[in-house]
Amino acid sequence: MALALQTFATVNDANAALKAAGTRYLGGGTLVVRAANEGDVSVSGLIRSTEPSLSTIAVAGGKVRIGASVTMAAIARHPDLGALAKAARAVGGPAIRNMATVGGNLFAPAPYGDFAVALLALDATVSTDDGETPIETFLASRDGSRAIVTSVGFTLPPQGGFRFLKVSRVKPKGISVLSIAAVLKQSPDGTVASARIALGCMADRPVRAGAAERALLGRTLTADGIAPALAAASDGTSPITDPIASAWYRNEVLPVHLGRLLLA
Amino acid sequence: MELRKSYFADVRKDDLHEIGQPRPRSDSPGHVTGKTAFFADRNFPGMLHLKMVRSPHHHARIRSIDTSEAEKHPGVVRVLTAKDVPHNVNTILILIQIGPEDETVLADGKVRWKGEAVVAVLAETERAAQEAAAKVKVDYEVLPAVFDMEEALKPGAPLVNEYHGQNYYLYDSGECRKVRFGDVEAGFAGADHILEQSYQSSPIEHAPTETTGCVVTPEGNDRFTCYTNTQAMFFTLDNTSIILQMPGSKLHFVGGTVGGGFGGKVDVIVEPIAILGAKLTGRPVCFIYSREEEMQISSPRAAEKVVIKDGVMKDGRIVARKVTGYTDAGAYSRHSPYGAQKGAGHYPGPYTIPNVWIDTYCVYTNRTPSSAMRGFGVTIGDFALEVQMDKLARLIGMDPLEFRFINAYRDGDMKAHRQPTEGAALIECMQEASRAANWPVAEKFMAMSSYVKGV
Amino acid sequence: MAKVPVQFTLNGSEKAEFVDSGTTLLHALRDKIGDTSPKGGCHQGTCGACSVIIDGELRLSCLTLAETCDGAVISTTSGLSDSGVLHPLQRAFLDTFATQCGFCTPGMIMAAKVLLDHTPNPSRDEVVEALSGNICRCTGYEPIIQAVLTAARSNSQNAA
Amino acid sequence: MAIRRGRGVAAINYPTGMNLGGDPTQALVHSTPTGNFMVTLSSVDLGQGMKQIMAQICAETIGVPTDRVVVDTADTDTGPHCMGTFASRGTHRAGNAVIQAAREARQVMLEVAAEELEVNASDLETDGQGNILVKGAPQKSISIFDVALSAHFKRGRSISGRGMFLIPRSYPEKETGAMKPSTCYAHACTVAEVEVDDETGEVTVLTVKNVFEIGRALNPKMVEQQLVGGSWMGISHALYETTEPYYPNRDHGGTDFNQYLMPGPGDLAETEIIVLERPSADGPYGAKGPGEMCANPQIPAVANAVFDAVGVRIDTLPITPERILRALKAQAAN
Repeated sequence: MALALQTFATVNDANAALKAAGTRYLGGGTLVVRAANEGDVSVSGLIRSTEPSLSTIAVAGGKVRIGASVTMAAIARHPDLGALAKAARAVGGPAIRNMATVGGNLFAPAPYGDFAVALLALDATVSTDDGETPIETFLASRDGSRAIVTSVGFTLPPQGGFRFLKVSRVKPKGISVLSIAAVLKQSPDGTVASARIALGCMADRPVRAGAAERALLGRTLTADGIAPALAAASDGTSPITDPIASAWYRNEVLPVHLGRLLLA
Repeated sequence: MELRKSYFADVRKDDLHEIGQPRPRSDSPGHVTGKTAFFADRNFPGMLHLKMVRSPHHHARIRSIDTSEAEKHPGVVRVLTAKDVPHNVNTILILIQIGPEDETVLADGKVRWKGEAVVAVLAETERAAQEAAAKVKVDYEVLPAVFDMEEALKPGAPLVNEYHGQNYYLYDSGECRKVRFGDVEAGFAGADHILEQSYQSSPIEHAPTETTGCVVTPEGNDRFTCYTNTQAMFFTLDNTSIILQMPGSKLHFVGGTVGGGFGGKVDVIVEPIAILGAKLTGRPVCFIYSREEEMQISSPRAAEKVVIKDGVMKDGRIVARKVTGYTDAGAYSRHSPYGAQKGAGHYPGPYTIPNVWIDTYCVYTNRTPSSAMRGFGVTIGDFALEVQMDKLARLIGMDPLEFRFINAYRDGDMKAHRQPTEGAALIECMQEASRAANWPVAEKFMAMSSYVKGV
Repeated sequence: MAKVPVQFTLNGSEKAEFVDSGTTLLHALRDKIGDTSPKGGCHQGTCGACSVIIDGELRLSCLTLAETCDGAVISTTSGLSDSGVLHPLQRAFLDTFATQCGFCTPGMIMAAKVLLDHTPNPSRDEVVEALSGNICRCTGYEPIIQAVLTAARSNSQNAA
Repeated sequence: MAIRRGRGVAAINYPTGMNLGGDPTQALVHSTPTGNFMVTLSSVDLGQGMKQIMAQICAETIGVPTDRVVVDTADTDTGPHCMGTFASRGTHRAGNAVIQAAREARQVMLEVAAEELEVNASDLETDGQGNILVKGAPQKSISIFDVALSAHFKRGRSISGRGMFLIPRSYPEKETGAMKPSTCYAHACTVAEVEVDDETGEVTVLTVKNVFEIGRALNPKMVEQQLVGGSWMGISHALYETTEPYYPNRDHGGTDFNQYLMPGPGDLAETEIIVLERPSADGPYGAKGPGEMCANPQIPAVANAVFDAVGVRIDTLPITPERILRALKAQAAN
């Protein structure tokens, strides 16, 4: 079977077409077209939708909704999403960012998927025609997911409340040794009131650093204050081993980089 | 860049018109306009695409190959197996009498590394070739594999390559190439300190931006034109002639514009099978490595292990050096026996040492065959030698740069392989480095010269 | 095999072709239209040799399906010189000896052109960022960075 | 967290040409009717600039400007044999073959000019601008354009030459290893300065100062290209590259430019290149092969600098953050 692309005006019709065997959804092409180029003959049909809502960014009242086809470049240059620009720019080089989409990033296996790490820290919801799913649930079950992701939504953190760090061997474009995103709220006395920390490359997909989050509550962002969180940073993780780094290395340097991010 | 003309000015006339001038490159205008024609920029009507079915195992016996489903696949024009290759067992250095022939063009009865070519599929489109390749059924009996050079050299290790009969290349000097100069044991006996250290590298890819490949077109007069990015035109033509048992006069190779080589395009791998495909189908054929193939299938720089034992005096003189080098050839020779031998000629480095013992081994393991790469036979040795030099200097409490001056070779010094040194310039390079890096050394070293012995 | 019509503007000329569905823009440009200036270095999106400009944005033609470019305006390096007069970037690549094997050059020039189109006087860091998706194995990048900075300077001098 | 700084030095030599010789290259040179010169070879240009350098060598030898020379190479129907472009041999071997061919062509050219000028060929010289002059009487001259026209249309001469360069093969003596691996050696010394993050093992190469002795810089800008690119590759080999990151384990080999690590444009060391020229006795205009050796000294220099910075020896390439971190932890445990 030769490869064939079908384009649909609505997500609904595209979803119907995706029920056929051998089909995959075409977002930016950075995952699917690459697989086809490399001889993955399991995919014979590519499906895409040109529904305009997939390509829009809506920001209102602190709520953000990003269409699944929105590219990393569009996020990085959006005036209201400055806080996320660093995470969007963490993906690939300039050409990849003009192609790679938010929807696609949710499916990118580690060490890819840096923006999904940010979305996990932001406690985003993932929308399909079937409704909304918390991102954590979505990521856990993504391998079996067939419904087209239409958008992601989240609440913009207050100024300075979002932190992001990507560690790579090659600069400025290398893929991740690990990536860390954190949404922190601090009480007036400076202690941490709430924390969501997401990690990339510490599993085959983005994961929460739950133990570190809990250990931060009520603590100040000082070397002593964060020490228990750093000690617990890799609890429950299973870092990947790949050509970039071993699980051992990722495990060893996670607390170092998390510490630097928290003290920055 | 700065040219320091003050060095060696007395042995050099600078009276030339064209030499020494920074003339613009004649090929650059083609590059910046995208007009330069690389081999893959040739496209012929009816061109077939060749895709290779590769071994998923590191070491296995092939019980059977079934290509019937692949042959029926839409768009497939021809499927090639070992029996289609006229002279299927070859080694590239046979042209300069370095044998034995030890590598199959398409696997015959056995695979010896993961990724080895087993079946070639020729189809109208890349996609059809990929789909058909997935339908080729190969029944393998997996065999024990060996990846570690020391394990491979032990008795009872799995035999990687039957054409050699043992897991090392047999030189006329025996299991290794040897250099013997002076009396190394006497040197160690008289040394103030002895330091033995082991160094290791892992394989490296050339990673040219243009992958290895060729485009072949039958000319209709029983000749075949092969557009290729080989680094060696006749080397490739002549080996192709042997493999295909075809007179060289039937072959026309066109190349010379290569998107990066670094030694990776000296092997003769893609051309013979593509020309065979063109001959058997009467159609143009292109065979271009995917990036994945370039990374894991094309020969890397060999992994090497280098063990260096040095005897050194408190005053900084190295009096004895014993080097044992191991080159991981992977499953086949390609250029590795030559590379290991080149190492023997390179040690003990640019230093004058009275007692030297060198053994270099070319070892077979079940990994991607390694071959030439920029600095072949020397690069990893230099890493080992120069880290060793740093360790020796610190061992005797001497500045590492001054330590090198003490041992640097000069014109007339006898090298371990019994050639007198000519044209030395190590000392002057170190003097200039001392200045450039603001790394001062004693005046007596700055006064040294490569020209004559003695300070 | 299903053929799909595709029409786009390539370097100022209208092109109309029938391609197999699923054909990448890189193949359509090279094999159908005959513009071989974009190079296939990896077909994975990891080397940048196939970089082209689509509707003002840098894109990888190896990962872009031709049929998604219907109606697009596409630029490649082969269309950069105007009546034989080299573009300042091309001139600068020559003058700074920024080409060696030349295989990455067309993609590098496209990446640099997009940068200078939007940022006429880039900083070194901006140049580094702009070239970061393009692999060069020969030069060590420095001559290419210098070429882009040189082109930017010559542009601003011409504008002044 | 501590960023610790260190520096290291390494000095090397490198043999030019195929080890033990026996690697021939041939060249043909002929003039066109209007006095342009065609060099015919089968040598390959990998991007190092073979075509340009052979044109400059031919031009120098004939005595014409480089733009009067065209190089036709790497077509086996037209070009005579070349062993190939590898082992730093291209410039050295092909350059010598081109010189020999160009000398022979030049001799014919001077003989034709001598007939036209009615003098002895040995009394003639070229001005490098395309003219042939009588030594000591430069007003008596003829252009190479006119000489070529005369040779082709009047005198029935072929202004052409054949060139061949072969270092005879050396066979190592079995017991002692006595052999002649090469006839000329290039040299280098590199000082590298690094920073090492002692909590992560990450290395930043701040500067490399490279001194290269290459016999003769035939085209200094092109030499610079090779040396700068080679220096980058040396750093890359030291710290980044491998197809088998867990060698001898075969798993996790990279398959793309994201997984196969090389320094990006944001990782560049400040690079200084200084070139010395001690012409080699058998090199074309003294040139040696710089193509390979320029990527070698950075590797041990960086390794030694890492030790200088953090006090651990990494004797396995590449020197990854992981290897450094493991060594630092072992050091701390002792």
